[in-house]
Amino acid sequence: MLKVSVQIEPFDVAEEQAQLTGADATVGAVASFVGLVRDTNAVGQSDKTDVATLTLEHYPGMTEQVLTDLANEALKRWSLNGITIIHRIGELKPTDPIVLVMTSSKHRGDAFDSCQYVMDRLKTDVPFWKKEVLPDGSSRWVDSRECDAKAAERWEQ
Amino acid sequence: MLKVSVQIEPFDVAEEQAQLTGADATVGAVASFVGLVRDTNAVGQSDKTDVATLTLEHYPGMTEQVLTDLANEALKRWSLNGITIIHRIGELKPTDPIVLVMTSSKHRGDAFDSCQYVMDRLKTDVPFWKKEVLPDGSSRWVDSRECDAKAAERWEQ
Amino acid sequence: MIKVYFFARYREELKTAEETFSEQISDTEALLTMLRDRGEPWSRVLDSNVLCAVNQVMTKSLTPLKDGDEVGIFPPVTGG
Amino acid sequence: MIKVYFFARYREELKTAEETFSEQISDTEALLTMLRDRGEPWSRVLDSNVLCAVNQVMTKSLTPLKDGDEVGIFPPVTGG
Repeated sequence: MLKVSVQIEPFDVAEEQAQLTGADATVGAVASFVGLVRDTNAVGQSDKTDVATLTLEHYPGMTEQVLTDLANEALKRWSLNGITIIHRIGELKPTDPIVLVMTSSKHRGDAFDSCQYVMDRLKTDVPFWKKEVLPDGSSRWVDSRECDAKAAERWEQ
Repeated sequence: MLKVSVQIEPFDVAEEQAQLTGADATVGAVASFVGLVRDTNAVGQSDKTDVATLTLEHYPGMTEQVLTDLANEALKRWSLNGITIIHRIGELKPTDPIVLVMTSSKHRGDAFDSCQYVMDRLKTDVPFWKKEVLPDGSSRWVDSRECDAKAAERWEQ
Repeated sequence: MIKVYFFARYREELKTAEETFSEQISDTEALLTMLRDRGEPWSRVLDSNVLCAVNQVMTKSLTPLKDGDEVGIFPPVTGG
Repeated sequence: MIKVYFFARYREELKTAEETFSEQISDTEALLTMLRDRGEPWSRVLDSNVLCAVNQVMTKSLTPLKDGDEVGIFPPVTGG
Protein backbone atom coordinates (compact mmCIF):
# COMPACT_ATOMS: atom_id res chain seq x y z
CA MET A 1 0.00 0.00 0.00
CA LEU A 2 1.47 3.32 -1.15
CA LYS A 3 -0.56 6.51 -1.08
CA VAL A 4 0.64 9.98 -2.04
CA SER A 5 -1.64 12.97 -2.11
CA VAL A 6 -1.12 16.71 -2.59
CA GLN A 7 -4.40 18.28 -1.60
CA ILE A 8 -6.18 21.40 -0.37
CA GLU A 9 -8.46 19.45 2.00
CA PRO A 10 -7.51 18.48 5.58
CA PHE A 11 -6.87 14.82 6.40
CA ASP A 12 -8.14 12.58 9.19
CA VAL A 13 -5.33 10.58 10.82
CA ALA A 14 -7.68 7.88 12.13
CA GLU A 15 -9.18 7.39 8.66
CA GLU A 16 -5.72 7.37 7.06
CA GLN A 17 -4.53 4.75 9.54
CA ALA A 18 -7.58 2.57 8.79
CA GLN A 19 -6.83 2.88 5.05
CA LEU A 20 -3.14 2.15 5.55
CA THR A 21 -3.42 -0.93 7.75
CA GLY A 22 -6.88 -2.19 6.74
CA ALA A 23 -7.38 -5.83 7.65
CA ASP A 24 -3.65 -6.62 7.43
CA ALA A 25 -3.00 -8.47 10.70
CA THR A 26 0.72 -8.71 10.01
CA VAL A 27 1.08 -4.99 10.88
CA GLY A 28 2.33 -4.52 14.43
CA ALA A 29 3.53 -0.92 14.24
CA VAL A 30 2.33 2.37 12.79
CA ALA A 31 4.52 5.47 13.09
CA SER A 32 3.11 8.86 12.13
CA PHE A 33 4.24 12.42 11.85
CA VAL A 34 1.92 15.40 11.54
CA GLY A 35 3.30 18.87 10.84
CA LEU A 36 1.15 21.81 11.92
CA VAL A 37 1.15 25.53 11.15
CA ARG A 38 2.77 27.48 13.99
CA ASP A 39 1.76 31.06 14.75
CA THR A 40 5.36 32.04 15.44
CA ASN A 41 8.27 31.63 13.13
CA ALA A 42 11.99 31.56 13.50
CA VAL A 43 13.09 33.84 10.67
CA GLY A 44 16.03 35.98 11.74
CA GLN A 45 16.49 36.55 15.46
CA SER A 46 12.89 36.82 16.51
CA ASP A 47 10.58 33.97 17.43
CA LYS A 48 7.74 36.26 18.40
CA THR A 49 6.01 37.43 15.24
CA ASP A 50 2.42 36.33 14.77
CA VAL A 51 1.47 34.53 11.62
CA ALA A 52 -2.06 35.13 10.35
CA THR A 53 -2.07 32.69 7.45
CA LEU A 54 0.37 30.44 5.66
CA THR A 55 0.21 29.87 1.90
CA LEU A 56 1.76 26.74 0.46
CA GLU A 57 2.94 26.86 -3.13
CA HIS A 58 4.24 23.80 -4.99
CA TYR A 59 5.48 22.64 -8.38
CA PRO A 60 2.48 20.73 -9.78
CA GLY A 61 3.45 17.40 -11.28
CA MET A 62 6.96 17.39 -9.89
CA THR A 63 5.72 17.38 -6.30
CA GLU A 64 3.63 14.24 -6.74
CA GLN A 65 6.47 12.53 -8.62
CA VAL A 66 9.11 13.33 -6.00
CA LEU A 67 6.83 12.25 -3.14
CA THR A 68 6.11 8.95 -4.92
CA ASP A 69 9.84 8.37 -5.51
CA LEU A 70 10.47 9.11 -1.84
CA ALA A 71 7.76 6.65 -0.74
CA ASN A 72 9.23 3.97 -3.02
CA GLU A 73 12.71 4.63 -1.68
CA ALA A 74 11.38 4.12 1.88
CA LEU A 75 9.70 0.85 0.83
CA LYS A 76 13.05 -0.28 -0.59
CA ARG A 77 15.18 0.69 2.41
CA TRP A 78 12.91 -0.67 5.17
CA SER A 79 10.64 -3.63 5.62
CA LEU A 80 7.28 -1.85 5.45
CA ASN A 81 3.71 -2.97 4.96
CA GLY A 82 2.68 0.44 3.66
CA ILE A 83 3.26 4.17 3.53
CA THR A 84 1.04 7.23 3.23
CA ILE A 85 2.26 10.76 2.46
CA ILE A 86 -0.22 13.64 2.35
CA HIS A 87 0.83 17.28 1.92
CA ARG A 88 -1.60 20.15 1.84
CA ILE A 89 -1.37 23.20 -0.42
CA GLY A 90 -3.18 26.54 -0.51
CA GLU A 91 -3.98 28.81 2.38
CA LEU A 92 -3.73 27.49 5.94
CA LYS A 93 -3.98 29.06 9.38
CA PRO A 94 -2.13 28.40 12.65
CA THR A 95 -2.87 24.94 14.20
CA ASP A 96 -3.93 23.56 10.77
CA PRO A 97 -2.24 20.29 9.79
CA ILE A 98 0.14 20.64 6.81
CA VAL A 99 1.67 17.22 6.32
CA LEU A 100 1.12 13.60 7.30
CA VAL A 101 3.66 10.80 6.94
CA MET A 102 2.48 7.40 8.17
CA THR A 103 4.35 4.11 7.86
CA SER A 104 3.35 0.60 8.88
CA SER A 105 5.52 -2.43 9.55
CA LYS A 106 5.79 -5.62 11.57
CA HIS A 107 8.18 -4.19 14.17
CA ARG A 108 8.51 -0.62 15.34
CA GLY A 109 12.07 0.12 14.22
CA ASP A 110 11.22 0.07 10.51
CA ALA A 111 8.13 2.25 10.96
CA PHE A 112 9.94 4.86 13.10
CA ASP A 113 13.06 5.11 10.94
CA SER A 114 11.26 5.28 7.60
CA CYS A 115 8.83 7.91 8.89
CA GLN A 116 11.70 10.11 10.04
CA TYR A 117 13.57 9.50 6.77
CA VAL A 118 10.62 10.65 4.65
CA MET A 119 10.15 13.80 6.75
CA ASP A 120 13.85 14.66 6.61
CA ARG A 121 13.99 14.22 2.84
CA LEU A 122 10.65 15.99 2.33
CA LYS A 123 12.05 19.08 4.06
CA THR A 124 14.91 19.44 1.57
CA ASP A 125 13.93 17.66 -1.66
CA VAL A 126 10.25 18.25 -2.37
CA PRO A 127 9.20 21.48 -4.13
CA PHE A 128 6.94 23.15 -1.58
CA TRP A 129 7.36 26.75 -0.42
CA LYS A 130 5.74 28.48 2.54
CA LYS A 131 4.75 32.12 2.57
CA GLU A 132 3.66 33.72 5.81
CA VAL A 133 1.11 36.51 5.88
CA LEU A 134 1.35 38.68 8.99
CA PRO A 135 -1.58 40.38 10.75
CA ASP A 136 -0.70 43.73 9.11
CA GLY A 137 -1.13 42.16 5.68
CA SER A 138 2.56 42.07 4.84
CA SER A 139 4.01 38.76 3.76
CA ARG A 140 7.33 36.97 3.51
CA TRP A 141 8.67 33.71 2.19
CA VAL A 142 9.89 31.34 4.88
CA ASP A 143 13.65 30.73 4.83
CA SER A 144 14.98 27.20 4.64
CA ARG A 145 16.68 25.93 7.79
CA GLU A 146 20.32 24.85 7.89
CA CYS A 147 19.46 22.04 10.32
CA ASP A 148 17.05 20.52 7.79
CA ALA A 149 19.89 20.07 5.31
CA LYS A 150 21.93 18.36 8.06
CA ALA A 151 19.01 16.09 8.98
CA ALA A 152 18.60 14.99 5.36
CA GLU A 153 22.33 14.35 4.91
CA ARG A 154 22.48 11.65 7.57
CA TRP A 155 20.40 9.32 5.34
CA GLU A 156 22.84 9.46 2.44
CA GLN A 157 24.32 6.07 1.79
CA MET B 1 -0.21 18.51 28.85
CA LEU B 2 0.53 15.02 30.13
CA LYS B 3 -2.00 12.22 29.78
CA VAL B 4 -1.54 8.61 30.84
CA SER B 5 -4.30 6.05 30.58
CA VAL B 6 -4.51 2.29 31.11
CA GLN B 7 -7.85 1.29 29.69
CA ILE B 8 -9.97 -1.48 28.21
CA GLU B 9 -11.57 0.81 25.59
CA PRO B 10 -10.04 1.56 22.19
CA PHE B 11 -8.67 5.04 21.48
CA ASP B 12 -9.18 7.43 18.56
CA VAL B 13 -5.88 8.89 17.32
CA ALA B 14 -7.54 11.95 15.77
CA GLU B 15 -9.36 12.72 19.02
CA GLU B 16 -6.17 12.18 21.05
CA GLN B 17 -4.25 14.53 18.76
CA ALA B 18 -6.94 17.20 19.15
CA GLN B 19 -6.74 16.80 22.96
CA LEU B 20 -2.94 16.88 22.94
CA THR B 21 -2.43 19.93 20.75
CA GLY B 22 -5.71 21.78 21.32
CA ALA B 23 -5.45 25.46 20.40
CA ASP B 24 -1.69 25.58 21.09
CA ALA B 25 -0.34 27.25 17.95
CA THR B 26 3.27 26.85 19.12
CA VAL B 27 3.07 23.12 18.25
CA GLY B 28 4.65 22.40 14.88
CA ALA B 29 5.18 18.64 15.17
CA VAL B 30 3.26 15.62 16.43
CA ALA B 31 4.90 12.19 16.36
CA SER B 32 2.82 9.10 17.11
CA PHE B 33 3.27 5.42 17.49
CA VAL B 34 0.45 2.89 17.49
CA GLY B 35 1.13 -0.76 18.32
CA LEU B 36 -1.35 -3.30 16.93
CA VAL B 37 -2.10 -6.96 17.67
CA ARG B 38 -0.50 -9.19 15.02
CA ASP B 39 -1.99 -12.57 14.10
CA THR B 40 1.43 -14.16 13.88
CA ASN B 41 4.05 -14.24 16.56
CA ALA B 42 7.74 -14.83 16.71
CA VAL B 43 8.04 -17.20 19.64
CA GLY B 44 10.66 -19.86 18.97
CA GLN B 45 11.49 -20.56 15.33
CA SER B 46 8.07 -20.18 13.81
CA ASP B 47 6.44 -17.00 12.59
CA LYS B 48 3.40 -18.80 11.24
CA THR B 49 1.09 -19.57 14.12
CA ASP B 50 -2.28 -17.87 14.13
CA VAL B 51 -3.28 -15.87 17.16
CA ALA B 52 -7.00 -15.84 17.95
CA THR B 53 -6.95 -13.38 20.86
CA LEU B 54 -4.39 -11.58 22.97
CA THR B 55 -4.92 -10.95 26.67
CA LEU B 56 -3.05 -8.12 28.34
CA GLU B 57 -2.38 -8.40 32.05
CA HIS B 58 -0.80 -5.59 34.08
CA TYR B 59 0.20 -4.63 37.62
CA PRO B 60 -2.57 -2.21 38.64
CA GLY B 61 -1.25 0.93 40.29
CA MET B 62 2.37 0.31 39.37
CA THR B 63 1.60 0.47 35.65
CA GLU B 64 0.04 3.93 35.85
CA GLN B 65 2.88 5.16 38.07
CA VAL B 66 5.66 3.88 35.81
CA LEU B 67 3.97 5.30 32.68
CA THR B 68 3.61 8.68 34.40
CA ASP B 69 7.27 8.62 35.45
CA LEU B 70 8.22 7.75 31.88
CA ALA B 71 6.14 10.62 30.46
CA ASN B 72 7.76 13.04 32.93
CA GLU B 73 11.22 11.77 32.03
CA ALA B 74 10.45 12.46 28.34
CA LEU B 75 9.25 15.99 29.20
CA LYS B 76 12.53 16.52 31.07
CA ARG B 77 14.81 15.18 28.34
CA TRP B 78 13.18 16.87 25.32
CA SER B 79 11.53 20.19 24.63
CA LEU B 80 7.91 19.01 24.37
CA ASN B 81 4.56 20.74 24.43
CA GLY B 82 2.80 17.58 25.55
CA ILE B 83 2.70 13.79 25.70
CA THR B 84 -0.02 11.17 25.69
CA ILE B 85 0.46 7.50 26.57
CA ILE B 86 -2.47 5.09 26.33
CA HIS B 87 -2.13 1.34 26.86
CA ARG B 88 -5.01 -1.08 26.61
CA ILE B 89 -5.59 -4.09 28.86
CA GLY B 90 -7.95 -7.05 28.69
CA GLU B 91 -8.79 -9.20 25.69
CA LEU B 92 -7.85 -7.97 22.20
CA LYS B 93 -7.94 -9.53 18.75
CA PRO B 94 -5.61 -9.22 15.72
CA THR B 95 -5.56 -5.72 14.14
CA ASP B 96 -6.76 -4.13 17.42
CA PRO B 97 -4.66 -1.20 18.63
CA ILE B 98 -2.77 -1.92 21.88
CA VAL B 99 -0.75 1.18 22.62
CA LEU B 100 -0.54 4.84 21.60
CA VAL B 101 2.38 7.15 22.31
CA MET B 102 1.97 10.70 20.96
CA THR B 103 4.32 13.62 21.56
CA SER B 104 4.08 17.24 20.44
CA SER B 105 6.82 19.83 20.08
CA LYS B 106 7.88 22.91 18.16
CA HIS B 107 10.28 21.06 15.85
CA ARG B 108 10.14 17.47 14.68
CA GLY B 109 13.35 16.13 16.24
CA ASP B 110 12.06 16.37 19.81
CA ALA B 111 8.73 14.75 18.95
CA PHE B 112 10.30 11.85 17.02
CA ASP B 113 13.04 11.08 19.55
CA SER B 114 10.83 11.27 22.64
CA CYS B 115 8.16 9.08 21.03
CA GLN B 116 10.73 6.41 20.23
CA TYR B 117 12.26 6.72 23.71
CA VAL B 118 8.92 6.13 25.43
CA MET B 119 8.17 3.09 23.26
CA ASP B 120 11.63 1.60 23.88
CA ARG B 121 11.36 2.05 27.63
CA LEU B 122 7.73 0.90 27.71
CA LYS B 123 8.78 -2.41 26.14
CA THR B 124 11.21 -3.23 28.97
CA ASP B 125 10.15 -1.28 32.07
CA VAL B 126 6.36 -1.20 32.31
CA PRO B 127 4.57 -4.17 33.90
CA PHE B 128 2.37 -5.47 31.07
CA TRP B 129 2.30 -9.08 29.93
CA LYS B 130 0.80 -10.55 26.77
CA LYS B 131 -0.81 -13.97 26.58
CA GLU B 132 -1.74 -15.38 23.21
CA VAL B 133 -4.71 -17.69 22.80
CA LEU B 134 -4.47 -19.90 19.71
CA PRO B 135 -7.41 -21.08 17.58
CA ASP B 136 -7.35 -24.52 19.27
CA GLY B 137 -7.92 -22.84 22.64
CA SER B 138 -4.40 -23.39 23.95
CA SER B 139 -2.54 -20.37 25.25
CA ARG B 140 0.98 -19.20 25.93
CA TRP B 141 2.70 -16.20 27.45
CA VAL B 142 4.65 -14.12 24.97
CA ASP B 143 8.43 -14.19 25.49
CA SER B 144 10.32 -10.92 25.88
CA ARG B 145 12.60 -10.01 22.98
CA GLU B 146 16.34 -9.59 23.36
CA CYS B 147 16.31 -6.70 20.85
CA ASP B 148 13.89 -4.76 23.07
CA ALA B 149 16.43 -4.76 25.91
CA LYS B 150 19.05 -3.46 23.46
CA ALA B 151 16.72 -0.74 22.18
CA ALA B 152 16.05 0.48 25.73
CA GLU B 153 19.75 0.45 26.66
CA ARG B 154 20.71 3.05 24.07
CA TRP B 155 18.79 5.72 26.02
CA GLU B 156 20.78 5.21 29.21
CA GLN B 157 22.75 8.27 30.08
CA MET C 1 4.06 -7.96 57.33
CA ILE C 2 5.12 -8.17 53.69
CA LYS C 3 2.61 -8.55 50.88
CA VAL C 4 3.80 -10.35 47.75
CA TYR C 5 2.00 -10.34 44.38
CA PHE C 6 2.74 -12.67 41.47
CA PHE C 7 1.91 -11.83 37.86
CA ALA C 8 1.41 -13.39 34.42
CA ARG C 9 3.16 -16.71 33.83
CA TYR C 10 4.40 -16.89 37.43
CA ARG C 11 0.89 -16.33 38.81
CA GLU C 12 -0.48 -19.10 36.60
CA GLU C 13 2.29 -21.66 37.08
CA LEU C 14 2.58 -21.07 40.82
CA LYS C 15 -1.22 -20.99 41.14
CA THR C 16 -0.68 -18.03 43.46
CA ALA C 17 -1.70 -14.41 42.90
CA GLU C 18 -0.70 -13.10 46.31
CA GLU C 19 0.76 -14.19 49.61
CA THR C 20 1.34 -12.42 52.92
CA PHE C 21 4.39 -13.01 55.10
CA SER C 22 4.30 -12.06 58.75
CA GLU C 23 7.92 -13.00 59.45
CA GLN C 24 10.79 -10.62 58.85
CA ILE C 25 12.51 -10.93 55.43
CA SER C 26 15.72 -8.98 55.05
CA ASP C 27 15.68 -8.27 51.31
CA THR C 28 14.38 -9.31 47.87
CA GLU C 29 17.10 -11.95 47.44
CA ALA C 30 16.20 -13.57 50.75
CA LEU C 31 12.53 -13.60 49.71
CA LEU C 32 13.33 -15.30 46.38
CA THR C 33 15.60 -17.84 48.07
CA MET C 34 12.87 -18.65 50.59
CA LEU C 35 10.33 -19.16 47.79
CA ARG C 36 12.68 -21.29 45.64
CA ASP C 37 13.52 -23.44 48.69
CA ARG C 38 9.92 -24.68 48.59
CA GLY C 39 10.97 -26.94 45.69
CA GLU C 40 8.74 -27.67 42.70
CA PRO C 41 7.19 -25.69 41.02
CA TRP C 42 8.75 -22.68 42.82
CA SER C 43 12.39 -23.58 42.23
CA ARG C 44 11.77 -24.06 38.51
CA VAL C 45 9.29 -21.26 37.80
CA LEU C 46 11.21 -18.48 39.57
CA ASP C 47 14.06 -18.64 37.07
CA SER C 48 17.01 -16.27 36.65
CA ASN C 49 14.88 -13.83 34.62
CA VAL C 50 12.70 -12.95 37.62
CA LEU C 51 11.97 -9.26 38.16
CA CYS C 52 11.03 -7.65 41.47
CA ALA C 53 9.26 -4.40 42.24
CA VAL C 54 9.26 -3.04 45.78
CA ASN C 55 6.37 -0.72 46.57
CA GLN C 56 5.63 -0.64 42.82
CA VAL C 57 9.10 0.53 41.86
CA MET C 58 11.20 -1.81 39.73
CA THR C 59 14.40 -2.98 41.49
CA LYS C 60 17.59 -3.65 39.56
CA SER C 61 19.48 -5.33 42.38
CA LEU C 62 19.08 -6.67 45.91
CA THR C 63 16.71 -4.36 47.79
CA PRO C 64 16.13 -4.31 51.59
CA LEU C 65 12.58 -5.04 52.78
CA LYS C 66 10.79 -3.67 55.82
CA ASP C 67 7.44 -4.22 57.49
CA GLY C 68 4.56 -2.98 55.32
CA ASP C 69 6.37 -3.34 51.99
CA GLU C 70 4.62 -4.59 48.87
CA VAL C 71 6.66 -6.81 46.54
CA GLY C 72 5.73 -7.68 42.96
CA ILE C 73 7.36 -10.75 41.42
CA PHE C 74 7.06 -11.20 37.66
CA PRO C 75 8.74 -12.35 34.46
CA PRO C 76 10.20 -9.88 31.89
CA VAL C 77 7.49 -7.55 30.65
CA THR C 78 5.99 -7.81 27.16
CA GLY C 79 3.69 -4.82 26.73
CA GLY C 80 3.57 -2.26 23.97
CA MET D 1 12.36 25.07 -27.36
CA ILE D 2 12.98 25.12 -23.62
CA LYS D 3 10.23 25.96 -21.15
CA VAL D 4 11.32 27.56 -17.86
CA TYR D 5 9.11 27.89 -14.75
CA PHE D 6 9.87 30.09 -11.74
CA PHE D 7 8.45 29.45 -8.29
CA ALA D 8 7.79 31.09 -4.93
CA ARG D 9 10.01 34.06 -4.07
CA TYR D 10 11.72 33.99 -7.47
CA ARG D 11 8.36 34.05 -9.31
CA GLU D 12 7.23 37.04 -7.24
CA GLU D 13 10.44 39.06 -7.33
CA LEU D 14 11.11 38.40 -11.02
CA LYS D 15 7.43 38.98 -11.81
CA THR D 16 7.74 35.96 -14.08
CA ALA D 17 6.01 32.58 -13.71
CA GLU D 18 7.21 31.07 -16.98
CA GLU D 19 9.25 31.85 -20.04
CA THR D 20 9.94 30.00 -23.29
CA PHE D 21 13.30 30.02 -25.03
CA SER D 22 13.50 29.09 -28.72
CA GLU D 23 17.30 29.38 -28.92
CA GLN D 24 19.60 26.52 -27.98
CA ILE D 25 20.90 26.56 -24.39
CA SER D 26 23.64 24.05 -23.59
CA ASP D 27 22.99 23.40 -19.90
CA THR D 28 21.47 24.68 -16.65
CA GLU D 29 24.54 26.81 -15.84
CA ALA D 30 24.37 28.52 -19.22
CA LEU D 31 20.66 29.20 -18.65
CA LEU D 32 21.32 30.77 -15.23
CA THR D 33 24.19 32.85 -16.59
CA MET D 34 21.98 34.11 -19.40
CA LEU D 35 19.24 35.09 -16.95
CA ARG D 36 21.64 36.80 -14.51
CA ASP D 37 23.22 38.73 -17.38
CA ARG D 38 19.93 40.60 -17.74
CA GLY D 39 20.98 42.65 -14.67
CA GLU D 40 18.53 43.77 -11.95
CA PRO D 41 16.45 42.13 -10.55
CA TRP D 42 17.66 38.89 -12.17
CA SER D 43 21.29 39.12 -11.11
CA ARG D 44 20.29 39.74 -7.46
CA VAL D 45 17.29 37.42 -7.13
CA LEU D 46 18.91 34.33 -8.69
CA ASP D 47 21.42 34.01 -5.88
CA SER D 48 23.82 31.18 -5.11
CA ASN D 49 21.07 29.16 -3.40
CA VAL D 50 19.16 28.65 -6.64
CA LEU D 51 17.88 25.13 -7.33
CA CYS D 52 17.10 23.68 -10.76
CA ALA D 53 14.90 20.77 -11.78
CA VAL D 54 15.10 19.41 -15.31
CA ASN D 55 11.97 17.63 -16.50
CA GLN D 56 10.76 17.72 -12.89
CA VAL D 57 13.82 15.94 -11.49
CA MET D 58 16.02 17.91 -9.10
CA THR D 59 19.56 18.49 -10.40
CA LYS D 60 22.54 18.59 -8.08
CA SER D 61 25.04 19.91 -10.61
CA LEU D 62 25.33 21.26 -14.16
CA THR D 63 22.85 19.37 -16.35
CA PRO D 64 22.77 19.39 -20.18
CA LEU D 65 19.59 20.74 -21.81
CA LYS D 66 17.99 19.70 -25.07
CA ASP D 67 15.04 20.81 -27.15
CA GLY D 68 11.72 20.10 -25.38
CA ASP D 69 13.13 20.17 -21.84
CA GLU D 70 11.24 21.73 -18.95
CA VAL D 71 13.33 23.57 -16.35
CA GLY D 72 12.11 24.61 -12.90
CA ILE D 73 14.06 27.38 -11.14
CA PHE D 74 13.35 27.92 -7.46
CA PRO D 75 14.79 28.80 -4.03
CA PRO D 76 15.46 26.12 -1.35
CA VAL D 77 12.24 24.31 -0.48
CA THR D 78 10.38 24.87 2.80
CA GLY D 79 7.57 22.32 2.89
CA GLY D 80 6.66 19.82 5.61
